[in-house]
Parts: sequence; C-alpha cells; structure tokens
Amino acid sequence: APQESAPPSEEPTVITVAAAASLQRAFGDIQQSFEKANPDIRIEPILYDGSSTLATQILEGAPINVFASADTRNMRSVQEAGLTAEPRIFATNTLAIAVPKGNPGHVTSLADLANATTVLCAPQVPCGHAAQELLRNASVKVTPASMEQNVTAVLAKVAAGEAEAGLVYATDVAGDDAVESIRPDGADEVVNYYPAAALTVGEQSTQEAAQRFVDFVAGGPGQQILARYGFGARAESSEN
Amino acid sequence: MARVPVDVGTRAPVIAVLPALLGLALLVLPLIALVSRASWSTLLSDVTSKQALDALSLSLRTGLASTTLCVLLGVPLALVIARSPARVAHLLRALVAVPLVLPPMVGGVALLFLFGRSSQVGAWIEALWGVSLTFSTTAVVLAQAFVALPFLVLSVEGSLRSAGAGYEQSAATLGAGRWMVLTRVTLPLAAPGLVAGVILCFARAIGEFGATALFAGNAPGVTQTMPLAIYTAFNGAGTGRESAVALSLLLLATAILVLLSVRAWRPGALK
Amino acid sequence: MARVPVDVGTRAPVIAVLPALLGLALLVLPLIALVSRASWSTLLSDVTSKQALDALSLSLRTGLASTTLCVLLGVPLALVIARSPARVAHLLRALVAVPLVLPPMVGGVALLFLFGRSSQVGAWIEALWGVSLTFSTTAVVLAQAFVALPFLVLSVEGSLRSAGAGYEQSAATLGAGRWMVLTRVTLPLAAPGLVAGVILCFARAIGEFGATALFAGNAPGVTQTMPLAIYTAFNGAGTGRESAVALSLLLLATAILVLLSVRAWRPGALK
Amino acid sequence: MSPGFLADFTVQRAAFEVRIELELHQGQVLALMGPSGAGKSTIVSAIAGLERIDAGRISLDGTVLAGDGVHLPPHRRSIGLLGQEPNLFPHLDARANIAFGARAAGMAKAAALALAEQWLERIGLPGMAPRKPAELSGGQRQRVALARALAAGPRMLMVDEPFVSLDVEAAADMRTLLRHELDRTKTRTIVISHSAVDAVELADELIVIEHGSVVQRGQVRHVLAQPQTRFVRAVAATLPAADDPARG
Amino acid sequence: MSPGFLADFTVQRAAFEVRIELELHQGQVLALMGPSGAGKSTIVSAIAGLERIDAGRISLDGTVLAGDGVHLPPHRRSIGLLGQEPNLFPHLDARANIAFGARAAGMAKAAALALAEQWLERIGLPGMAPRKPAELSGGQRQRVALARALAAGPRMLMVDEPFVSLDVEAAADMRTLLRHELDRTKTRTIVISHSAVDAVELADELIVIEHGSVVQRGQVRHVLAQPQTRFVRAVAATLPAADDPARG
Ligand SMILES: Nc1ncnc2c1ncn2[C@@H]1O[C@H](COP(=O)(O)OP(=O)(O)OP(=O)(O)O)[C@@H](O)[C@H]1O
Ligand SMILES: Nc1ncnc2c1ncn2[C@@H]1O[C@H](COP(=O)(O)OP(=O)(O)OP(=O)(O)O)[C@@H](O)[C@H]1O
Ligand SMILES: [Mg+2]
Ligand SMILES: [Mg+2]
Repeated sequence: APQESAPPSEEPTVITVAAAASLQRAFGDIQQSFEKANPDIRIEPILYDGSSTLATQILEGAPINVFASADTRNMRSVQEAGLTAEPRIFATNTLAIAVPKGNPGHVTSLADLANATTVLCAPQVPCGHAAQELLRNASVKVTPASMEQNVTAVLAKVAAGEAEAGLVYATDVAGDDAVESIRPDGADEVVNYYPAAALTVGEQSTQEAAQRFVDFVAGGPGQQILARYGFGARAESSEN
Repeated sequence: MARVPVDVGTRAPVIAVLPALLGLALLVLPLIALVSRASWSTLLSDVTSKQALDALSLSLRTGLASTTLCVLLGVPLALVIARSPARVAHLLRALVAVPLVLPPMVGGVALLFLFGRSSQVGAWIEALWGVSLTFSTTAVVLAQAFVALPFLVLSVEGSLRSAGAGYEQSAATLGAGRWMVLTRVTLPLAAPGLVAGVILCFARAIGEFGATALFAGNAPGVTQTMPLAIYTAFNGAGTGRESAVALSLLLLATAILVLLSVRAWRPGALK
Repeated sequence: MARVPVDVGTRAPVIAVLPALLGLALLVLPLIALVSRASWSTLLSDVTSKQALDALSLSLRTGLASTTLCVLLGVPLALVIARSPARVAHLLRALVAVPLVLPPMVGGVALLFLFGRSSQVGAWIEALWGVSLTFSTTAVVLAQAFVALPFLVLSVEGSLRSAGAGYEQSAATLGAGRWMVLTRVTLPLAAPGLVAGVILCFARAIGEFGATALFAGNAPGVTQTMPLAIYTAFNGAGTGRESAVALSLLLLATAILVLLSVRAWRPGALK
Repeated sequence: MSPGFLADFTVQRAAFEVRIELELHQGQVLALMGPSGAGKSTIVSAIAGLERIDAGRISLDGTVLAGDGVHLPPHRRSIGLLGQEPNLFPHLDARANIAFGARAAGMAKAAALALAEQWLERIGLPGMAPRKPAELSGGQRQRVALARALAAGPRMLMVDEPFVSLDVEAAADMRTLLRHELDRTKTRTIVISHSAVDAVELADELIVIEHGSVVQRGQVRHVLAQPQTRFVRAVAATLPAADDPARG
Repeated sequence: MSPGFLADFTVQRAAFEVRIELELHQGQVLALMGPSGAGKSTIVSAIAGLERIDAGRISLDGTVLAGDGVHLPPHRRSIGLLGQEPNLFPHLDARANIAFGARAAGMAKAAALALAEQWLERIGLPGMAPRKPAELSGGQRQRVALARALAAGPRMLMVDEPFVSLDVEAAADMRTLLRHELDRTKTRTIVISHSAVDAVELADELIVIEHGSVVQRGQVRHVLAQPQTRFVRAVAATLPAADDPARG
C-alpha cells in the first residue's frame, strides 16, 4: 500500500473495524502492531460479533470501515450491496475435535464421535456446515445430541462435561484450559476462509486507511500474528 | 365496593395521549418494519416447513409447561413474600428480581453449572433418574421457568399485597381457615394481577432464547424452540435472514392469537 | 380503608411453603452455582478492568435513561389502556405484550429495519438531525426501552385498574380535574404497582442483550453494556469464560444493591 | 328569580328505574327520604355526574349539566357529594383530605392546610391532622369526610347519610355545624337521611321516594304531620313527642 | 356454671389505650356504647383476633384465645364479627356472601346456598341472590352483611353498628330478626350501637366506654335510668317517652 501518510501533527484518521468473534484475540494484537506501524491511523474500536450480525448491521448503515468475516457468504451479501472494495482472504481455519479435560469419552478420531455424546454446530451456520462436510468425507455418521448455533455453545457444553466431544475450529480451542483438542484426519480438506474488505463508505482518506488495514492483515505482519493464534495461512483459493 | 359507574368522567387526561401514542409507536412500528421486510414469495414455505412447525409446537408445549410450573411455584412464593415481615419481604423480592438482570445466556451457563454432569446436583439427578437433564425437553422447560418466574412472582405479589386485607379479615371471622381465605378470597381478588402475571410469564417463556440455547442445546424437535430456530436461521447468512423474519412473524402471529384468546385478561373481569 | 391490623392471622397457608421454597431454589441455586464456579484469583482484575467498569457505568446510565423513557411513555400508555373501553383495552394490551414474545435479537433486527439506513424513518431522522440513531448510545437506550416497556405498561396498567374508582369519583366531586385526580389520587394509590413496574423495567433494561447487540452494536464505551461485555468475554473462549462469570457476578451484585436501595419498594410504603 | 337548580330525569339500572323532578333555590335545603333501596343514592349520584341519566335534564344556573346530549363530568359541575361511603383518600392524612377540595379550587397549599386545621377543630378532632384514615375510628372518619365536603365550598352540596356512625352528641354537633354552614353560605343542599330529626332540623322541603318514585313531597313538618304511606308514618313516629324543633 | 366467655385485657394503639373487663354467659347479650372514638371497635377487633392484646387474657369455654403468650388466629376462635365496615366480598354475589360462613364450616355447597336463599328472604331481599355487592344499595348491603354473620353460626357473635344505613322500618325488622335469632340460638353477643333503642331492645347488660375506659355498666334500663356522665344522659334522652320497650 502506498505510504502517503498525513503530517503527524494532524489528527489521525480513525477507522472502525467489525470482526468476527473468533478473531477477537488475534485482532487485539494486530491492532497494536498496526497502529504502531501506522501512527496516522487509529482503530476505534474493533467490534466483535457473529458475522451475520455484523453483516446485517453494515447493510443497515453501521459506521464501519473494515469488515472481517468468518465466512464468505456473509461477506458476499455485503459485497452484493455494493458496499465493499474487493475482499481479500486473510486466514483459514480448520476443524478440531474438542473434548473435556481428561477426555472421559476416550475420543481419538472422527469415528469415535458416532458413539460419544457429541455436539455440533447447526448445519445452517458456518462451523456446522464445515462439520457436516468433514464427517461426510470421513464417512462417519454422527447423531449429535444438539446442533448449537455457535461455537461458544458447543465449547460451553464440552467444557461443562455435558458433551463428550464437539467439532469446533482449531482456533477456538487454542488456549482453552477446560478442553483438549484433537486434530482429526482430513481436517485440511475442509477449510474455512476468512475474507476482509474495506467498505466504500466515508471519505476517501478513510477508505484508503481501511484498505491499508486489510492489506496489513492479509500481509506479512498480520499473517504472523494470526498464525500464533492457530489460524492457517492465507491460501489463494477460490472462495465458495 | 363502590358501585361500578356508567361513566365516572375520570378519563385519562388529554396530556397523556401524546406520550401514550409515542409509547405505542415504539412498540408497534418495529414490528411493522419487520412485517414490511418479509419476503412474501418464500414466506409460506418458510413457515410451513417441518422444522418451523416442530419448533412452534415445541415452543407452545414447553411454554405451557413452564408457565404451569411457574404458577405452581410462583404463586406460593408470591404469597409467602406478600405475607412476610417487611424486611424479609424486601430481601426476598430483591432476590427474586436478580435473575431478571442476568443476561439469559449467563443464566443458561448457571443452569448448566447447577444441573450439569460436573455438578453434585447433576450427579444426584443422574443417579436418581438415570438421565441427564441437559439436551432434553425438560431442560428447555427449566430454562424458561428460570427466566420467566420472576415476572410471575413480582406481579402476583404486587396484586396480593393490594388485595384488601379487610376482606380477608372478614373471611377469617366467618370461620374460614387460611386455605379457604386464600382460594376463595385472596386469589379471586388478586385475579387481575394473577392473569397479567401469567401472561407476562408465558410471553417471556416462549420468547426465551439465551438460557435455552446454553442449557438445553438446539436439537430440532427436542430442544429447538422457535427462538432457537429463528436464531439458527439468522446465523445461516444469505436467505437465512429472510426465513428468520418469516419465523418471527409466525411466532408473533401465534402470540397475538394466544393473547387475544385469554378472555379473562380484561378489565372488570372480576370487579 | 380497613384499619391496618397488628396481626390479621391470615398468614400464608403452610401448604404454600414447600412450593415457595422450590421456586426460590430454582431462582437462587443457579446463581449460587455460578458464584461457586467463579475463579477467585482473577476475579478482582476482571471486575476492575477498564472495560468492565466502562461497561458497568454505561449499563447503569443507559438503564436509567431507558427506564426514565419507559416511565414517561409507559405510564401514560398504561393510563390510556386502563381507561379505554374493554374491547379496545384488550386489543391494546395484546399489542403491548407482543414484543415480549419476540426473541430480543429479532427485536433488534426489527429496530434496525425501522431506523436503519434502508428505511424511510431512518432517512427522515438523518435528514432532520443529521445523525443516525443506530450504533449509538441512543440506540442502546431505544433497544432497552423497546424490550422493557411492555413490563412497565402491563404491570402499571394492572394496578391502575384496581386502584379504586371510588376514590377517583370522590375526588371529582370535590372539584378535582383529570390531571389532579391522576396525580393526587390515581397514581399515589397505584404506587406499589408502579414501583414494581419500574423495577421490572429497569432490571429487564440492564439485562438486555440481544436487541442491543443487533441494533446498537458492540462498541466499548459507546454501546457495549455489561451483557455485551459478558457475551464478548464469553465468546473469547478459554479464560474468557471465567471473566464472563466474573462480569456476571459484578452485574448481579450491582443489581442487588440497586434493588435493595429502592426503599419505596416495600409493602405498605403507601397504604 | 329562577330556581337555579332544576332536575327532572330518569335513571334506569337493569330492572330498577328511578324518576324524580325537583328544583332548588339558592340557600334551600331539601331532605330526601325513603326506604332502603328506594333510589336515593342513585338520584344524588346522577346529579353529581357519577352516573348517566337516561332521560330528562339537569341544569344549574342556566347551564345544562346533563341531558340534551350533554354529560358534564363531575369536576365541572361544582356539586359536592358526601357519598354513602365516605371514601376518604387512604394515602392522605386527615388534614390533606380536608384540604383536597380547596387545593382543587386552586388555593395555595399552606392556606388550604390552615383551613383544614380549622375544620378539624370545628368537627372536634383537633390534633388528628397527621392521622391516616386507617388510624381513625368510624365516626371520626365520617366527620372528616363531612368536613372535606364542606371545605370544598361547592356551588351545591349533597350529603348521603352524613351522620351515620356518630353517637347522639356528635351527631347533634355535626347537624348544628352543617346547619350553621348552610345558613352562612346559602348553599343549595340535598340531605339524604333515615332520621326524621335530621329532616326537621336541616331541611325546608322533604321529598319521599319509594320504589324509584316520589310518593310525597312538601314542607318537612307538613309531610310528617300528614303521612300518606306506611313508610312516612313510621318515620314520623320516631320524632320526639314535642314536635317543636328549635330551628337555626 | 362458668361464664364461658371471659375477657380482661388492654390494647395499646400509639397514645390511645383501651382497657376492658367483661364476661358473657351463654345466651347473654351485651350492649357496648360510647362516644365516637371511645374504643368500641378496638375492643371487638381484639376479641375477634384481628388485633393483638397488649396485656390480659381472653378465654372462651375454658380455652385461652389470647394472652398468656397465646394468640389464636380469628378463624380458630369461632367468634363472628360484623364489622363497622361490612366488607362484603365484592367478587361474590349476595347469596354466595351469605353462604360463605356455612361453607367454611364444611357445609355442602348446595345446602349452603339453599340456606343463604332462606336468609335473603328473612332480610327482605328475596330475588337479590345473584346481585354483586356493587349492585345493591347501602342498606341492602348492610342487611346482607348481617345475614352473612348470622348464617355462619358462630359460638359467639359481635356486631358493630349493625343497623346503620337502614330506614326505621328496616332497622326495626332487622332488630327483631336479630333478637329472634339470638333467643333461638342462645349465642353470646356483643352489640355496639349508638342507639339507646337497640340497647334496650336487644341487650341484657350495657357497658359504656369513654376514652378507652368503662365509665358505667349494669342492666341496660338501670344504666339509662341513672346516667352518671353527660354522654349517658344524652343517650338516655333519645329513648321514646314511654321507656317501656316490648321485649322478645
Ligand atoms: N347494577 C344494578 N342492577 C340492578 N339494580 C341495581 C343496581 N344497582 C343498584 N340497584 C338497585 O337500585 C335501587 C336503588 O339503589 P340506591 O342505592 O339508590 O338506594 P338507596 O335509596 O340509596 O338505598 P339505601 O337507603 O339502602 O342506601 C336498589 O333497589 C338497588 O338494588
Ligand atoms: N393507628 C392508630 N394510632 C393512634 N390512634 C388510633 C389508631 N387507630 C385508632 N386510633 C384511635 O383509637 C380510638 C378508638 O378507635 P375505635 O375505632 O375503637 O373507636 P370507636 O369507639 O369504635 O368509635 P366509633 O364510634 O367512631 O366507631 C380512636 O380515638 C382512634 O382515633
Ligand atoms: Mg343509599
Ligand atoms: Mg367503631
């Protein structure tokens, strides 16, 4: 991105970022290093929520400059409304099996999920969609005890020991002391893509600052931080 | 015991009309906005899908069950509070109101902590009945009762307090014991508040989402009530948003029908 | 006007005690379970973090503002309903109760549809005041008022209905106009119901999550109230769950303090 | 001079109908008597505006209060009514109850409360100012209610059994007080009472209602001296032997 | 034979104190008179158990009802009280109001309602069975309340100004009815009234209270014939010239 920063004496350009809840910890670090690298831009604040909540808010005029979604479908609905510049895929995520501490259900592979009390995300929501695909690929048939609407609900049940296993994103289990994670075979084939885009609203300078943030996230420094939190590298894949 | 007048001439002051209209607008306009965004082409198929109808029927059944539970536990609780010494009543009332403040999601976590497998209570229940409450329809009912009970208790307690002590005294001097005073005098006199409390309770129960989602999960046909179905649809992005609106309208229409059919919920139904 | 007795001997029947205890247990035990799972080592830092305190102060401020708004709009609305002909009142009451049924998240979507960029109303407001309501502290207040108003209206309406028509008639024959009857007779007599309604309303407002999240967003210091902060912490997985519990306890403790400090909310405060 | 107050109306309540025609000059006091359930309270409720009339008309000083499609609300009639149930405001103390009417008429708070204190003295209850109605005896409440009605200074006054729950002495005192006030203010008044003594001591004219209709009317002593129905005979019989009440 | 009912107690209410000592044999009727605010209603409230006593003791047929650390709730005393405010249940019709006591005593519904119908006839209100209290006149309500108290068949009865709001004829009828019932059932009774006629016609003994203390007591006619205070003199003066009431 071109470095045409304004004189430092002037007020920094303020941008607002809306990011999927699963990016919360990684984006905390990214914000710091981005602001250090770009003193003329201030991020205030980063809003975290479910991607579809954020998409709805953007469609209704939320004053947001960057949208980082956890799935491509929500990004597309904003894009189709003509509100974004070209999105960039900046991270990937794969699924992991979460089990309670001590693994009481002795789950070691996808096949074990069929016999354990398992919770999945509902097939309508991104993590559920991916879970279905992963299980289909492995030809495992699971009757989930519950199809939660989000990762948080899955993790809460696993952490409380109510479920013996759940399928969530690898990044969700990283750093959670209450659960252990197992990397299932075939996880790499079911990849979730995280797109980010600058929104084409507000002044030109703001839009440019937003684009610089997107580029930062998708570029080297951002990638390093994301990797620390378990995200996969940006794969130049066709989104679907 | 004042005679019911044909017209007391004490209508609401004109000055009340404007804010009243504003208040009504605040409640009704968003609903109209919601209806206006419905996608009529897919509405019918959305609301008649098996999942929608399953969820609606589950909502009505669990709503009814939890309301019944709330009445069975809440009316006695309201009674005990209403008849306690002032300080005790004050404390009890604050305790009862607290779950209101809790975001329902946290309420769900609390229920999970209480009844979950990792808790003593959960272990007892599993030992006694051999089942776990979580992921069951019972859990839905419990979650709804947890969030709805305060509404019932507080509004019933209010009307029990104002329902004339004079009549209860007269009943007692006529030889009526506590049970008869309660059932033949106190409760009938408090009926308007009771009905209002039951309505609030039922409405809150079938609108309940957060606690159910955490504590009971989201299994279609078993624990997926309407609000969970709506939320799941909403999170589905794309067309999901439209079917979420469609499901909401179905819930609203059902609620209006249920509310309008409660004939007892009318002024002067008793007095 | 019956004399307030030292002891009427009409305490609650013994048979009420067991269900009352069960009811209380259903409300209180989950809270205890929540407290017992708190991680005491991090509790202090969690509840004293700038984000937590900002959220708490925002919650209290918006809760107060929305409760005030609800009183200003809701009391007149309750009055108009209480004084309407039976059929009109019945319909109005059902309308007022409907938002109760709506999962708050859908309420938030409805508010967005009403005030958002894509709506006519939103455009007018932007043209008039040059600002958008959405995603501001004002939006938080509106969302809270939307979900809390029905509680206020319905419980106040109930107590207005039962607050003796006889006294209002006497006041009128003494020459008091509608306004004086309202402020000096009707409202004071309905005070217990009013106070209860305000409490329900405030509690519901500061516990509000879904509608706020959608309509107002989750900006720390601007729209991130306690429930949103709790939700955000909770979504953070890992240690987030502990700080979510810590924040919940902070909210609970604050609520208990506020509720206990409402002195007027006592039996016989007026009668 | 016109009579000022004219009423000629019918009130229908389910199967019960009451019909009356009466007029009141400035300063005139009318007694209304009749067996229990005859329709007395219904008549004064209708005149006060607490109840709609079904036919006829009520007017005061040329203004139509009810009838001809008009139904003026009670507070715009300026007709005071001490009802059969005194309905003291339970949340106000005795003094504030008495001051209520004066406050409604726009009197400043301090003045209204001072006035109320005077009334408390006149009804024999000095020092009871801060008592709530629930802290008064039945007779004390009745007296406060009477004072409240008088202190409001209405254009016309109606009292429905104003001396119930009072012992003989207190009843006599209150009768004297009322008589005195009416003489002073020349307020048109309707007194409902079951006591012939009240009628004789207070009223100029007596109307007797039975089953919703007027059965006898005229000068009080004249009516009681020539009773036409069993009821009037029974009432007349209760007067002390010497039917020679000291008036004024 | 023991007197059966014995009371000797004090009730304190803020600055007001009432103290009384009385006993009642089976079938005895006691009249309680006194100026407004003397403490009459307080006494019967305390005996009924609506109010705690501060010292002394109340006992009936050997059972302590109050005092000695005991405070039996009203419904376990079986002492009926028709209070100064009749407090008819507003949600029940006239018949159900009257049937209430019998139902409380365990009578079957149909029988209790049939009994109530009889009572409605006896109080001159046949056909009013389905009326709610709000649809009755003041005097009609008072009669229903009296019937309700009598129909409950208590071991002992107390009536606080039972004939207010009644015209002379109805009052006489109700007095006769009450006298007749008391003669038939031999119920111990306390009658509070401001009317000397009530005392003479109903009671055996008269106690006069002033300012919370007994000032005179004895046979009704004896007390009225030899008044010791101004109040008693005033009461005695209201008796018809021929102080020769037909008893029974
Ligand atoms: N809602 C009603 N439906 C039918 N009849 C009614 C209704 N309300 C009152 N009545 C009848 O109207 C009649 C007149 O009642 P009103 O109160 O005017 O009597 P009153 O002359 O004041 O009697 P009292 O001396 O007992 O107070 C009564 O017979 C009463 O039963
Ligand atoms: N809460 C209270 N505090 C102080 N004094 C009270 C309270 N309640 C009642 N009193 C006083 O107690 C006295 C006795 O009241 P009570 O009702 O027994 O009188 P009563 O003899 O029945 O009079 P009445 O004939 O007017 O009904 C009255 O002077 C009254 O003012
Ligand atoms: Mg009457
Ligand atoms: Mg008394």
